[in-house]
Amino acid sequence: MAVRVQEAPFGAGDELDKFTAGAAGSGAVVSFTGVTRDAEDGSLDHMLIEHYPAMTQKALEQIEADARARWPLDDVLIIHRFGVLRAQDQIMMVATASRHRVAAFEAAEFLMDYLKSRAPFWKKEVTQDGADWVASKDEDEQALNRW
Amino acid sequence: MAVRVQEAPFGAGDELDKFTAGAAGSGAVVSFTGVTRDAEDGSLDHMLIEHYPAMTQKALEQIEADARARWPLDDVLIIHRFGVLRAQDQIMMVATASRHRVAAFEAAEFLMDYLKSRAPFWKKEVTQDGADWVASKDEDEQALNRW
Amino acid sequence: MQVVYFAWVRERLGLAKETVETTATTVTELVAELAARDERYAFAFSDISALRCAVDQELVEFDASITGASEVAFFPPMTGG
Amino acid sequence: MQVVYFAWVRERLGLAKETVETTATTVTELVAELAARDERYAFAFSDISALRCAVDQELVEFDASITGASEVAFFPPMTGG
Repeated sequence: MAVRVQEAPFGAGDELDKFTAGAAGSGAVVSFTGVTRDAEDGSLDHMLIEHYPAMTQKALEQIEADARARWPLDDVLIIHRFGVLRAQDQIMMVATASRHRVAAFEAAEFLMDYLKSRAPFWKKEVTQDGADWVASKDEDEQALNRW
Repeated sequence: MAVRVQEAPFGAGDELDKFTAGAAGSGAVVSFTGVTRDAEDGSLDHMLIEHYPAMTQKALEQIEADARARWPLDDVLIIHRFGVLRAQDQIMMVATASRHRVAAFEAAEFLMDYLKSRAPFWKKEVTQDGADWVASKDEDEQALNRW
Repeated sequence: MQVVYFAWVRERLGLAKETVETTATTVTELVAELAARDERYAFAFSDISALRCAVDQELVEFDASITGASEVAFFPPMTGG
Repeated sequence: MQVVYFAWVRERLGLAKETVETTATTVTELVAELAARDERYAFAFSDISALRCAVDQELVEFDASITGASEVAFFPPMTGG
């Protein structure tokens, strides 16, 4: 069990290996890694991620607890960065371990859906032309309805 | 694009990092790692994975092509080992990269479902008490119906 | 009561947090009070459907009570992940 | 025609592959021929629902044609992943 909110980079591969080694007996490990995308026209200077420090850890732990209540998970990992990110930087990752592959997959999707719309992070894209807050997507809000 | 069938171990973390670095612009990377589980009573000596060499690569490439036809994927990785595996050894992994997290997740689940029941691998559990071929599960066959 | 603002709400107000004395008992009442202050506040709170709020770091609807709360937060829909 | 066997089919027959001369035109006809050979074959092919087959490395149903095929494979349901 680990929820980490940090400004520093992390290495998804190393994290996955440590997570898998720690989940002995699980059989199935699913990971999701979110990577900063450049703007369509390649103009992204950086992405700025703001968060609500007093709430973030608590919100992520609640999302993890909700996932554990629904699926038989041996372990869960959530890492989310804030601050300045460049194109190709890894923003966040989740990992789930279970005896059952379907549980590991579903729980990872659930974590991602809730993390997208219920964890207090806001992204701002900064290009040479200016800065814009990334708009939330209706489809992200609707994605919660499947759970 | 890569399908690898091999006896040698692989490192899921390294593979994930290389895959993510190669999928610039994807935004969403999903991985699944399958790990050898011990027997319920801890008696597993080893797992023996047999395959059908003339067919395996072809079958996996077909499964990959089917996934690419259904989802907008920037890249796909499938690694599957054969031969002798011990408890905690990594048997196989798949990874998918897409601009869309739902596509990356669904494609990875699709690959796993087909790999379970349509790729020519057979597992035999060897314990002190003897050796048994792992029986296929009805639920694995039924899992194909959702696609 | 501490009131905190994030993302473009913070930018529109030019303010990350402030202490507010209020007799409001719900978030909606607090919003009405704040929006009535001046043009900046009126603009920031002009479209409630574009806002989300948390009371004591817990996401809530706008009709939620703030009686006894220590901190109320206003921000746009979240875009993590 | 080459006929290849895997997993417990191979073990029951004590044989990984063999060359078969046949006039069978479908997998089902080939199975009938093989099962008629002796007890070992009869046992290995006693429950077709527990078997899968491939013709020239392509999974097929048992009513598939084997005319012109180079290799037919018999094995239990697959358990990869």
